[in-house]
Amino acid sequence: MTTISYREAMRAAIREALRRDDRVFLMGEDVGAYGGCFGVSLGLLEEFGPERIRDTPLSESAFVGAGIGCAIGGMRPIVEIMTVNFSLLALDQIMNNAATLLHMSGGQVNVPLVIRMTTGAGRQIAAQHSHSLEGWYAHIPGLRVIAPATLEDARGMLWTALADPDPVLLFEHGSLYNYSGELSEDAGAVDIDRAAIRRPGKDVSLIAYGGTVHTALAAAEDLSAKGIDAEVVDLRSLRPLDDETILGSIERTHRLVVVDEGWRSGSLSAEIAARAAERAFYSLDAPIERVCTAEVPMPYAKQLEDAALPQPEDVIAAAMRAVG
Amino acid sequence: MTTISYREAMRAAIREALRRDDRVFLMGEDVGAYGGCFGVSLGLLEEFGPERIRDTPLSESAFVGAGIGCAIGGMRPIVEIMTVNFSLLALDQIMNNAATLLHMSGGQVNVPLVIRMTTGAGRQIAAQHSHSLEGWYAHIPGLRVIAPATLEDARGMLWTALADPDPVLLFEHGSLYNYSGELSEDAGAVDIDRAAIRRPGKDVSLIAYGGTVHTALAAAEDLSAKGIDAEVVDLRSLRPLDDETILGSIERTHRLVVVDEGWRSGSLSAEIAARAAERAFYSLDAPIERVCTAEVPMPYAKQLEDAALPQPEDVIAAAMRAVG
Amino acid sequence: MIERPPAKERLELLRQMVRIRRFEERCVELYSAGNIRGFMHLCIGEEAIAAGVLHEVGPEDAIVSTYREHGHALARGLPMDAVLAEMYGRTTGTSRGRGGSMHLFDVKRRFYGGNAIVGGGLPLAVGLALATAMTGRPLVTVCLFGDGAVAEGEFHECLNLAALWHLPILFCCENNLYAMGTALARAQAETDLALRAASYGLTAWPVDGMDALAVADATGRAVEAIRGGAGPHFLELKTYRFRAHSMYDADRYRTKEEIARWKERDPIPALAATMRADGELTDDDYGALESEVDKEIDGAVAAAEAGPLEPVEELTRFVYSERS
Amino acid sequence: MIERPPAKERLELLRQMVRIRRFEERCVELYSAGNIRGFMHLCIGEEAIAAGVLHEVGPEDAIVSTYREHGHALARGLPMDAVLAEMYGRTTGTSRGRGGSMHLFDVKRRFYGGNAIVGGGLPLAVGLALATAMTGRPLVTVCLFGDGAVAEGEFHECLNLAALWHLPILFCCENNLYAMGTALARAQAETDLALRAASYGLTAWPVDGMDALAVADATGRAVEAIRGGAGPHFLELKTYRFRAHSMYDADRYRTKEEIARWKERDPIPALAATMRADGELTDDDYGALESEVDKEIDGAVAAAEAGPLEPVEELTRFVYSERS
Ligand SMILES: Cc1ncc(C[n+]2csc(CCOP(=O)(O)OP(=O)(O)O)c2C)c(N)n1
Ligand SMILES: Cc1ncc(C[n+]2csc(CCOP(=O)(O)OP(=O)(O)O)c2C)c(N)n1
Ligand SMILES: [Mg+2]
Ligand SMILES: [Mg+2]
Repeated sequence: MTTISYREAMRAAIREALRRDDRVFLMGEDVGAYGGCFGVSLGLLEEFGPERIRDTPLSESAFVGAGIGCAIGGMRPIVEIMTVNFSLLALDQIMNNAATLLHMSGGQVNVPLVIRMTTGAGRQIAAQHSHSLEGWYAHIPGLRVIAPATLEDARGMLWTALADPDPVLLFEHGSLYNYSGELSEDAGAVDIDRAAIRRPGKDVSLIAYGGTVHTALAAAEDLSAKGIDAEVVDLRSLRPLDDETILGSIERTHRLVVVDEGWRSGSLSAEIAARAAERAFYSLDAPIERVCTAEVPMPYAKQLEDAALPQPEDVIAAAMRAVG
Repeated sequence: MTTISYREAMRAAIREALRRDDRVFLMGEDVGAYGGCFGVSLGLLEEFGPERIRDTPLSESAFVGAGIGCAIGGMRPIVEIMTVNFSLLALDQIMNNAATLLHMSGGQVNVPLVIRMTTGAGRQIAAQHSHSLEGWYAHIPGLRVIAPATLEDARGMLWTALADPDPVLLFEHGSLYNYSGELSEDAGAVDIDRAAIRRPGKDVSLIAYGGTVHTALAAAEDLSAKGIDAEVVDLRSLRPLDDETILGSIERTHRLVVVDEGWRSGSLSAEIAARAAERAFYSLDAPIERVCTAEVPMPYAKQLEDAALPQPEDVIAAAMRAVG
Repeated sequence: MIERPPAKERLELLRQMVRIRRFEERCVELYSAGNIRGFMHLCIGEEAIAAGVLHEVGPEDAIVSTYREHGHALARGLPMDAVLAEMYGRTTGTSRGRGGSMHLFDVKRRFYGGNAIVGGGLPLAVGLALATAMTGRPLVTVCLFGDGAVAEGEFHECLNLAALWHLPILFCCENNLYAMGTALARAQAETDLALRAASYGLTAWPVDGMDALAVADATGRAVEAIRGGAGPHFLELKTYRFRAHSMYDADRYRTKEEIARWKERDPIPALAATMRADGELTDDDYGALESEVDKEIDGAVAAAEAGPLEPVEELTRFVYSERS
Repeated sequence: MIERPPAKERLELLRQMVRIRRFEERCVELYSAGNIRGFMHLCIGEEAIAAGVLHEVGPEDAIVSTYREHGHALARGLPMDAVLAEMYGRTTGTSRGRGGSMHLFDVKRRFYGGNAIVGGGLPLAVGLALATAMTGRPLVTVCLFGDGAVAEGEFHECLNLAALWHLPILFCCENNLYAMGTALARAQAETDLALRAASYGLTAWPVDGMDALAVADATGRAVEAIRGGAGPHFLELKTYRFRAHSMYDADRYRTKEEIARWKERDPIPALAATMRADGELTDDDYGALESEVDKEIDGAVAAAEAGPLEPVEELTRFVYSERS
């Protein structure tokens, strides 16, 4: 075992991919000389050179689209969009090309591309830098959307995503980069198909992903002190959703709380609630609860940002209502 | 009463707005000389001149953003994006500026802008021209999202939207332009706050909006022949949702079918299902049903497109399952 | 000075133009008969570009086109049967009926579509060029698009990227003076599009797009230079569409006189006359060419009509890759 | 030839620069102490631009800026108390604590932010200019942005639109040679940014951005011309930031020598020396100026610390307008 941060685990994953496959390269704003906006790619330029650690101009649409073209042309690009907030500038390329070309061409045009983006709030960087749009992206057929919440997943999801023949969006929560812990020396690729039960429990299912997994785990600790045994499900894959694990958990606990950093209306939490209400309806013993971000552009002031984001106390309160 | 098409009703609404308020102008690609991509603005250039019926280059981000700036500067622009598919190119401006400026400026910067877009499929124009993203836009705080389904609303929603101090997205379903019927000569502004019950019923609530209202109404006719009395709710406003009318209907019928032309996962239908499962849980007598568009980039071939879209038969089948 | 190409090549250019012209004329009939549906954009009048550009590229060079791509596809060697079957929505179509007129694909022939988002193909082409550059193969990517696309932000981002990275790409701008109903001078502050491209440091020049020989010559020179390492090139191909923008367009924005003037420059009779004057073409030759082409078209119609429809059970195939 | 401006104006330019410099130096301390949080970008070294540009605009001219806008805001006349209170997240801040350092607003002073999306302010500025043009008022909109923004598609769309519509707008590009860690020549194929702007038909020229008098002179001439109907102008203000991109940046991508060389051109001592040589400034004057400024800063710190925090109950205020 070795102590490692989420940032270092991501870097190790990128480094491994670059070593294993000549077709892999990393492209994005300031991935090279600057060392990556959040320091993820620090040192890689020195190791792999400017062709494979490729700085781009501020041109999100062009370099994301170029990543798509490059993937079609036989390469395996990892495109980094600094943060999901800026990805809106590339959304046409992501939806109308990356997600669409395979079907629209009758199965001919594969897009084996990985797009990494930082997501999430919590660092007082205000409205234009704090979006959590990963659940929103999960609306788009043709994409896979994944969100590593643990060190194992930060280390292991990238390679699996690169091996996927279709476009994968990988969301890293900005508040997790400094999160660290033990990781096995030989940690490597992990599946990106299944959700994981991070904490088994029998009284209520707390379904979360990315940053909110840690919120849910903190809440579960407190709930256990209150005698409530919460199960924490980490979605890992936001599209497709692993219905079996999600619905399985609900069928066991009969109570559902979804914890989602997206704005509530039309969030991924809504989809999970809807699936539960369609397909686990008779298992549910209480109204579904959702703990989401308040529907506001994220404010700068700390007390407002804290109030806007899902907090462990909010999860605890929701779980207690559900358990009734 | 006069016979009028949805297209003409929209045109009448634009004309009235231009006449009533000097600050109003229409801006977008081919709104002028061409007569509007779907003929909505035909003749307006001749009546109001090129300053107020303002053709733009193919620059979605710039002219939508310019609409925002113009609204801030005291005008009342109606910006037309030919179809929602192209709006992705302007999404940064819509989310990071239009929806955000008021809050981020502490209440100072109002954006009284109306953006009109055509949405929806059904005309065999394939994946890049057939998106239904209005429900997706309804995720964004700071926006209002409305969708006229009737002639009254096509005629009346625009003026109300223009009077709103905040940005409003108005979605016109491409398949409705030729829909026509009777409209009172003095039809005018309508509210944009409340959903409408288009057909009262007691056995099941069919909740729909825009193009799918007509699908739901057709289904309700058939259902009534089968002895099932369906209530059809037209959302009209997709953001904010009129919870009172929606939940009220469910509380009366105890059964919910949502009909939504968006892709199922993460669609507006999910939000409605989630709210029902949160707040009308004890009223529900059956699992919630959703009839949505299949999760595929829209194919060109007619039989595939038909199979992908919500059809009256799908609604009927869902309602019958719900009624059990 | 353009060297006079061998008679064989001139005949081939003429043959391709006639093929494209008569194919599209038949498409108009088939559209009226309801066999082809959706949006259809014809290149009648602009055939010299398809014939001339595609004549000069090698089988492994990559092509990226737009929704006005019948001519490009045919000249690239996509079988007419498959092209027409696509427009009929059959499984024998280039895209198994999922794409239609705007989305012809043939990966074996490195024809990457058929893109209906104006400007949307440019980033793909940049990426394809980057892929060949990174793998060190002496291939060229040809990106075709219209004058309207020049106003889009993606144009700017892509030309900068291509120049900055010295990519092996040929931008072919089909300047037909209109983007739908918007005349060039009402969309672009700088109407000299070759000059606009040169401002990024690309080698760029205007070409008479009504002269297949001039187009072929210019393309040949550009492709050779690019293959030799001279970096990105840009051709402004000055042309005109003889018909409306699409089958829906009433063509209100151009005068009859203007259209008539351009028809005098029809590229087909022009080349035929030159060849006749040079003793390379007799009336019999031309008659034989036409009937050979008509036979091919008749065959394509028969094949399209006989092509099977995709069963609706296959709707969701190709949203994601099929795993082996 | 720059006419020598009256001593009073030169003193005012010096005063603004010193004010901005010392304010930001204090901000660094306050950031280290944790009183200011989130992202903070300083303009230390670039003050001549803020002082010079804003000196030349009238109170009704509109200003659009970026996240590096402390200097612009102060020079525009936003009270220092409100600016600092914003960075403290207090209700007394320019944006009631919702914006922070990157989102200063003051609609009364027509200061429209503070935009943290690179290039995101340009369309707004175009729209503000369009609004003044449509209402026939002789006002100018000034849009400030960095060299990095020039690569974004929005830059292209907006310059074209401004030129095409002959709008009363002044684009001020602060070319500090870097976009985060990316040097100009690694982002732009054409590094002469004035030439790039001129290619759209704007009147454009480079200015020594380290010389407040040159900046004021150029701005004054441009504003006068625009007000007189000469259409959009563009100034490339050549400058350098003495500090890292933001408080998070380790500044690995520039050499110490380069930074030292530019510091020799510090605009504050430069102007002070000129004024001294011309007998317009004594050491006492300068000392008085500094202590006056320091008093203002001390007052602002005290006011910021005393400013109230927005109660969390007010979180959702200003997402939509308050109706009266
Ligand atoms: C991003 C985008 N905006 C608008 C449209 C609608 N549209 C389709 S073709 C077209 C005109 C394009 O003109 P040009 O690039 O000159 O090509 P041409 O049709 O003349 O060949 C427009 C506005 C679109 N398809 N994509
Ligand atoms: C669209 C977008 N992409 C990326 C970023 C991240 N980012 C913030 S500032 C910056 C550099 C901008 O450089 P420049 O325009 O030269 O302004 P400067 O910081 O030098 O003043 C980048 C890449 C962003 N804020 N917005
Ligand atoms: Mg054109
Ligand atoms: Mg810069």
